[in-house]
Amino acid sequence: MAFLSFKGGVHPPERKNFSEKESIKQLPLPEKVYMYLSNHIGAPAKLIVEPGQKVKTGQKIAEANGFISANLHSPVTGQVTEVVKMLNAASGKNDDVVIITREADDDWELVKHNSDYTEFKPEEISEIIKEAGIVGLGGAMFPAHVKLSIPKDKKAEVLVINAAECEPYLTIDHRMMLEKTDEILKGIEIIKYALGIKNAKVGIENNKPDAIKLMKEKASKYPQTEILELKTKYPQGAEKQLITAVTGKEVPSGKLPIDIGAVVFNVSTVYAVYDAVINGKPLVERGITITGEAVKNPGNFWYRIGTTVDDLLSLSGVKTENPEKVLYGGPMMGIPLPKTELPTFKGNNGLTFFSSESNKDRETMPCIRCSYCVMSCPIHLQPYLLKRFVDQRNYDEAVNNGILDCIECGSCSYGCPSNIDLAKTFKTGKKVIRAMKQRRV
Amino acid sequence: MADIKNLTNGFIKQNPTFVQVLGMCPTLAVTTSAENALGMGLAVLAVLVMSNIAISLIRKLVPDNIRIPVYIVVIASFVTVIDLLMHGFTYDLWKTLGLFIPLIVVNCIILGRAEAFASKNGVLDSIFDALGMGLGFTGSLLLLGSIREILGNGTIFGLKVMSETFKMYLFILPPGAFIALGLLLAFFNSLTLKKQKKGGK
Amino acid sequence: MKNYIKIGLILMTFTLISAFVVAFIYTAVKPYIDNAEFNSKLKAIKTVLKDNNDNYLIKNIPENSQQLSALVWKSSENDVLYTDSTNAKVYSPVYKIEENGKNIYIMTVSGIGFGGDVKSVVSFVSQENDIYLNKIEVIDYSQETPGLGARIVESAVKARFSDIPKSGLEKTIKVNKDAGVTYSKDNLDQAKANGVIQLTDIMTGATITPRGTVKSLNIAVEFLKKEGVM
Amino acid sequence: MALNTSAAPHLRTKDSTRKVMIDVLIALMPAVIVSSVVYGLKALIVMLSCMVGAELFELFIMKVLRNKKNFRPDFSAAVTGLLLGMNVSIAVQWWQILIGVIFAIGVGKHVFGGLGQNMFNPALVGRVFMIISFPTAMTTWLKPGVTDLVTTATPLAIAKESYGTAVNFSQLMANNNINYMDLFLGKISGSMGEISAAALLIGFIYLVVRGRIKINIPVFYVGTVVIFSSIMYFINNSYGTPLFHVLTGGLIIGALFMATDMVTSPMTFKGQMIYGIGLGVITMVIRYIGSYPEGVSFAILIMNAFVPLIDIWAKPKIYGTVKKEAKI
Amino acid sequence: MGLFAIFVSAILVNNFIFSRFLGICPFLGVSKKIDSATGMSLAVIFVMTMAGTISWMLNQLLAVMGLEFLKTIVFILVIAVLVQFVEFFIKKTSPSLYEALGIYLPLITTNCAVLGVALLNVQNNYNIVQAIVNSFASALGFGMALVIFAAIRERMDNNDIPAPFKGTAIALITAGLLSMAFMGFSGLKI
Amino acid sequence: MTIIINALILMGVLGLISGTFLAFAAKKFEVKEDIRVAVAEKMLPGVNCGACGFPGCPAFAKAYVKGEAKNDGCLPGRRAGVPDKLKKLSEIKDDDLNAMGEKLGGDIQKIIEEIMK
Repeated sequence: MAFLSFKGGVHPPERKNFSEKESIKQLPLPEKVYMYLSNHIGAPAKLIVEPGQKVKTGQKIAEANGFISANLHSPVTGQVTEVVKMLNAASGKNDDVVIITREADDDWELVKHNSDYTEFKPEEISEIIKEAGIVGLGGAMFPAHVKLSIPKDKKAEVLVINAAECEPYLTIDHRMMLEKTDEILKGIEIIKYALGIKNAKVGIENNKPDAIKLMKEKASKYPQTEILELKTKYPQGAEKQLITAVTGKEVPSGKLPIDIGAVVFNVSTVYAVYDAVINGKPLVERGITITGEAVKNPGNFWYRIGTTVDDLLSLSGVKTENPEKVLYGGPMMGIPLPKTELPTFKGNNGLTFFSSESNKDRETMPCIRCSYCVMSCPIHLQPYLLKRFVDQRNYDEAVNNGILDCIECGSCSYGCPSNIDLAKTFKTGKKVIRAMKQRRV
Repeated sequence: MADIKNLTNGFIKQNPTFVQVLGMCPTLAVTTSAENALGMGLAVLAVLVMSNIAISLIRKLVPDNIRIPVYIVVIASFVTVIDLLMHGFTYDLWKTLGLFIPLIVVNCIILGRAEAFASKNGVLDSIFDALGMGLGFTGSLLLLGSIREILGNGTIFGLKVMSETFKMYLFILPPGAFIALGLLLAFFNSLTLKKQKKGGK
Repeated sequence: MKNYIKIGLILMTFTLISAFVVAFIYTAVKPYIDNAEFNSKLKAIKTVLKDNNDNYLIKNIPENSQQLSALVWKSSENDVLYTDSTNAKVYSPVYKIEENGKNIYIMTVSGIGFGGDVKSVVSFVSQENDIYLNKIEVIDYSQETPGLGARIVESAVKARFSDIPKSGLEKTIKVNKDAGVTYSKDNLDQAKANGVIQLTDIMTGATITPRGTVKSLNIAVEFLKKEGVM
Repeated sequence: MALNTSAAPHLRTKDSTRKVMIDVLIALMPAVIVSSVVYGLKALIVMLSCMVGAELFELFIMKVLRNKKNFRPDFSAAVTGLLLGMNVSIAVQWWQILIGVIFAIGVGKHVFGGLGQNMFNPALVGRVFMIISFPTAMTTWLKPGVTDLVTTATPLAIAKESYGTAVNFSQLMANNNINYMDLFLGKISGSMGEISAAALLIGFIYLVVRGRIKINIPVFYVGTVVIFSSIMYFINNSYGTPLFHVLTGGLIIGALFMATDMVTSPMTFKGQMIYGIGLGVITMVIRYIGSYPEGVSFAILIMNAFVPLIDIWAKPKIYGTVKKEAKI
Repeated sequence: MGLFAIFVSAILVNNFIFSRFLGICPFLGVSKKIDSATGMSLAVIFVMTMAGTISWMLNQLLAVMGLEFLKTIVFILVIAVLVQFVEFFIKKTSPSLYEALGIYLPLITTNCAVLGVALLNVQNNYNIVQAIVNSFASALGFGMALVIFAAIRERMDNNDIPAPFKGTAIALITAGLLSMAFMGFSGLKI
Repeated sequence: MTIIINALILMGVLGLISGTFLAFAAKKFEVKEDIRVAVAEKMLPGVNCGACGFPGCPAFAKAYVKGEAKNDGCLPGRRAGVPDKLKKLSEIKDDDLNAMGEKLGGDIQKIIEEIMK
């Protein structure tokens, strides 16, 4: 049987066996949490609490500051200690962080909710989601309510649920589908209701047969939710590649999925939507996979956002062994941490610990034009050529050859036998190009 | 004032072949043997001297908009004269150089010197310049011709210097012309680079 | 308008001077040019009048153009006397020298070689009923590849094209590669008698230049046949 | 504790240029072995010394001339050297091969900047240099299996004389004792490494299994040769059967190991298609009407020259865009 | 020779750059960018075809007057005047065409390929059709060589070329290897 | 003798026609050029060798004025002082250059002399 997929891509070793059999464990509450005000894509949220102020679990501590921005809630019940600057490994900059010390067990402050979501109007659901501070939990952290507010001239036609989990090592989405199947399927109905559409397609990579089976079984109740098997290939879970795989359409360059009528949500995000609309819980907790060669007892955990990596390890009892490299997320697109005292944030679906053996740096050699990068690019760019243009500072040609379409998935770097840092070059190249564009305007 | 520098400039500092990279067509085409190279070099030298003299003399009489046609006519006349003389008196050489004698007309060196130097300077200076450039050109051609003849045919000026089996025909064929000149150029570049390094220190 | 004509006149002055100088030199040099051309031709003719031991076949060797023009046997208005589909040519004029019952035919022929015509002067000696190709002198091979085709002028190579007896001429002459046979050095006479020119042992690699040369020999034979000499 | 923060992706294949080159060397070994069986120990010595010599010469260039002290051999020069050694006749003098190797590594590769930056396949640069420079030695072939110097012609050279004539091709093959099995196994005269199609195929399969090769190029190349020669065979059977053209000369070694040289071949599927078809056409044109009986080396070099243009023509369509016309 | 043979031979076998060495200066000069190489090629094709045709006619006139020895002067003068006129003309009438093609024209006057093709036509005794085909094909061959070469040079742009070889030296060696490759076409029997 | 007369007739006619024609065409198709480009072009050797990478001296001059070429880009002129001249040219302001042009009646040779002072 031919599975749905896209052209290009790579097949790195999956290594999901470390944690895929471990069910999600609820972790004890942390003593201290650190919340980045910039816990999403877009403008940082505006702080509405002061140091010394008492907060409840789920109480709003910062407010969305603009259209593309999201609310922030306290993950614990306690006191706001201080607001400090802390390194944000994702941006490489020092960002504002609210530190909250836990003083008691949870005392929830919930958002508007109702176990029968049809009581709400679709706009109200969107409002609840915004209020609950839900962002894309697959890693991109794009505010969810923005996706639900369709521009007037466009029309949503299909809801695509991203359950591919193409990143090696990570298993949290897989576990979520096995353990929260009903909630997720219900969540899909909620989002469809909010969007006013009928069809949803759930894309799952075929390396998770148990999840596919279970989802298919339970989805029989929801005839307009289709469970689709995808070929196991990286980056199957990248938004555009997923859309192409399940709908056969391409998102035009420089446009958004909504331009071809698609809206994409990650399974974890779907669960968060369910939790907010049905139970009234704002986004303060989520699931995470802690895994990697340097981890002795990997597993999947349910934890409070803002816990530091160190606390997370001690709370979960996960033992590590001489980690050489620690990543937010999986190995392909994960962000390396300079130290483990840093907090986690909403988009953290995993923590990967590499030991020095599994992460040996190799010698970089000249490009031998092996064409691996060209063949593997899911966007069909020519990475070797873009690299040359960026190195020459010939940014015009780089743009002509589509550098801005690059999704930084790292497929090219992954297979390069000469170990050339292609993806990194494009990341910096794009930054420079964007900066130059702004200066020009 | 005539300046002897105009004469010596062309040998090395402004060598038309290796520094200015001009007149490549005959340089590559006729250097299959040292003898041909010398013949071509001298022919160019003669034309260069004559045309430089003539153009230096007439430079004030020529209106700007027909400057090029006039220069070309002058140069072409001298080339034709050389062609005729070589045909009559050095028949064998004339035959081997073939098409490339009339093509001296479009050798960038000659028109280039006419425009860049003779049209702006006096007769004596122009003669010096032409002699310098011409000799520089002849020297480069001779060098390239000798190398190609030795490597490609095992001879120099027809004298055998290398065993038959060591011949590398490539060097008397077209590709060899490019490659030999390229390597020679790189050799001179490396000399200059070494000098600069020393000077820099 | 006046201004334009003025400029035209200036250019005309230069062209006139140039025309005068060049034309003058041309008229002065012309005899030498003709002489040089003639000498090179004569040299080739003299070469083909010699036998293998470098002795002249005849006593009366032409030395100047008058003597030579007296020997013209066939000639035509345009340059070419005879040509065929492969564009091999017999050029005008063809000379004939008679002495002691020997008829020597000397002609300039060409065949298409590697980059253009390969031109040669050849001599045929006919005596009574017999005729043989005496010698070949390649005079124009400027477009052939040095080291390959251009080796056609080497005397060892030319020797293989010379001294072909009537039996060989009557068959179409072929290079041994084309004939598909190889003769050893001791059997060269037999090869020539069969119309085969053994070359692969002394001139490897090149095929096109010898083929062109062979074609020029064949057309010479054809011409002689047409004129009833053979 | 300071953690390593090198850039994503943090997972990389274990491939390296060095491993690719070693795999190619391994893949060439069956052909080397067949050749040493056919031509004796001398062949083995010549080929291996080419391999070692090329690598040493590259080391000399990098460490001494270019002053790159931290250069570590990547074995690409060894591949070049071995391929060159496999592509000459056993009758060639050792010093001629030495000059060929020096030319291949020096002019073919290092003047362009070394590994990955050469425009032409260095082994073929060396070979064509030798074909042109030493025409006699390079076209003297020894009869396989015979130890003394018995020169002979290659099957292609024999066949070339009769193209377009009334000669019946199967008759010609029978007359010259050529049969397909010998061609396939390597009992024919030719360059040391090119004679056995079978041994080369074994090596090729190894590379395909290891995923080291641009498989499209040989497919299109050999396919074009088959189609072209079938048409010509249909028109006049003296032009040789398609099988004959595929098995003879350097076609197999060229298509499998030299046209697929990563550095000098196009990157995209479309480009590789154009490249392969171009190779096939040029090879057959040279074989039929050119002055060399064997056109593979020249065809590959000529198509190498077109690769930068092909790369421009055959740009892949970027995801989510409408195909833009290439500039030229 | 048949027209097809002339055509193929002028492009592949006796390519102006690779085997006749005509027009090397612009070949080395205007080959740094594919765009300008293409413009130059088109301009050369235009000028060479025109010059080949006109010089053939002039040669008939010269032959009648017995002035063949003046052919070099007459050809080059007429070519120079014509090229300059064409340059003036398109500069005025079509600035866009001038940008694409016209700017290469002054370079062509002193290009030996143009005079070369005129003289070759005469030397080979071509008739008018053969002369036009030969001129056009030679120019096409020149253009092809130029564009291939430009593409190669663009790719070499940030190669780590050893210092002494940078610039003209590597260009010459590349041209040499190209010419070596094209020797494969030598002696095509057409 | 007839050859000399023939040559004189042919070349005379050719010269007269070409000269007149060119002069006429130059005037008729004259395109006003940027004075800076004109001066820069005049400073170059005029070999049109193309070694600078631009198609001929006029193109190089234009590119230089536009800032797309370096002042030492001209190989034949490199040692003949062209880089210096070009540098001096780029140091002059537009107004000064135009004024100079008017003062000297558009004679570019004189403008260059003035600049080099």
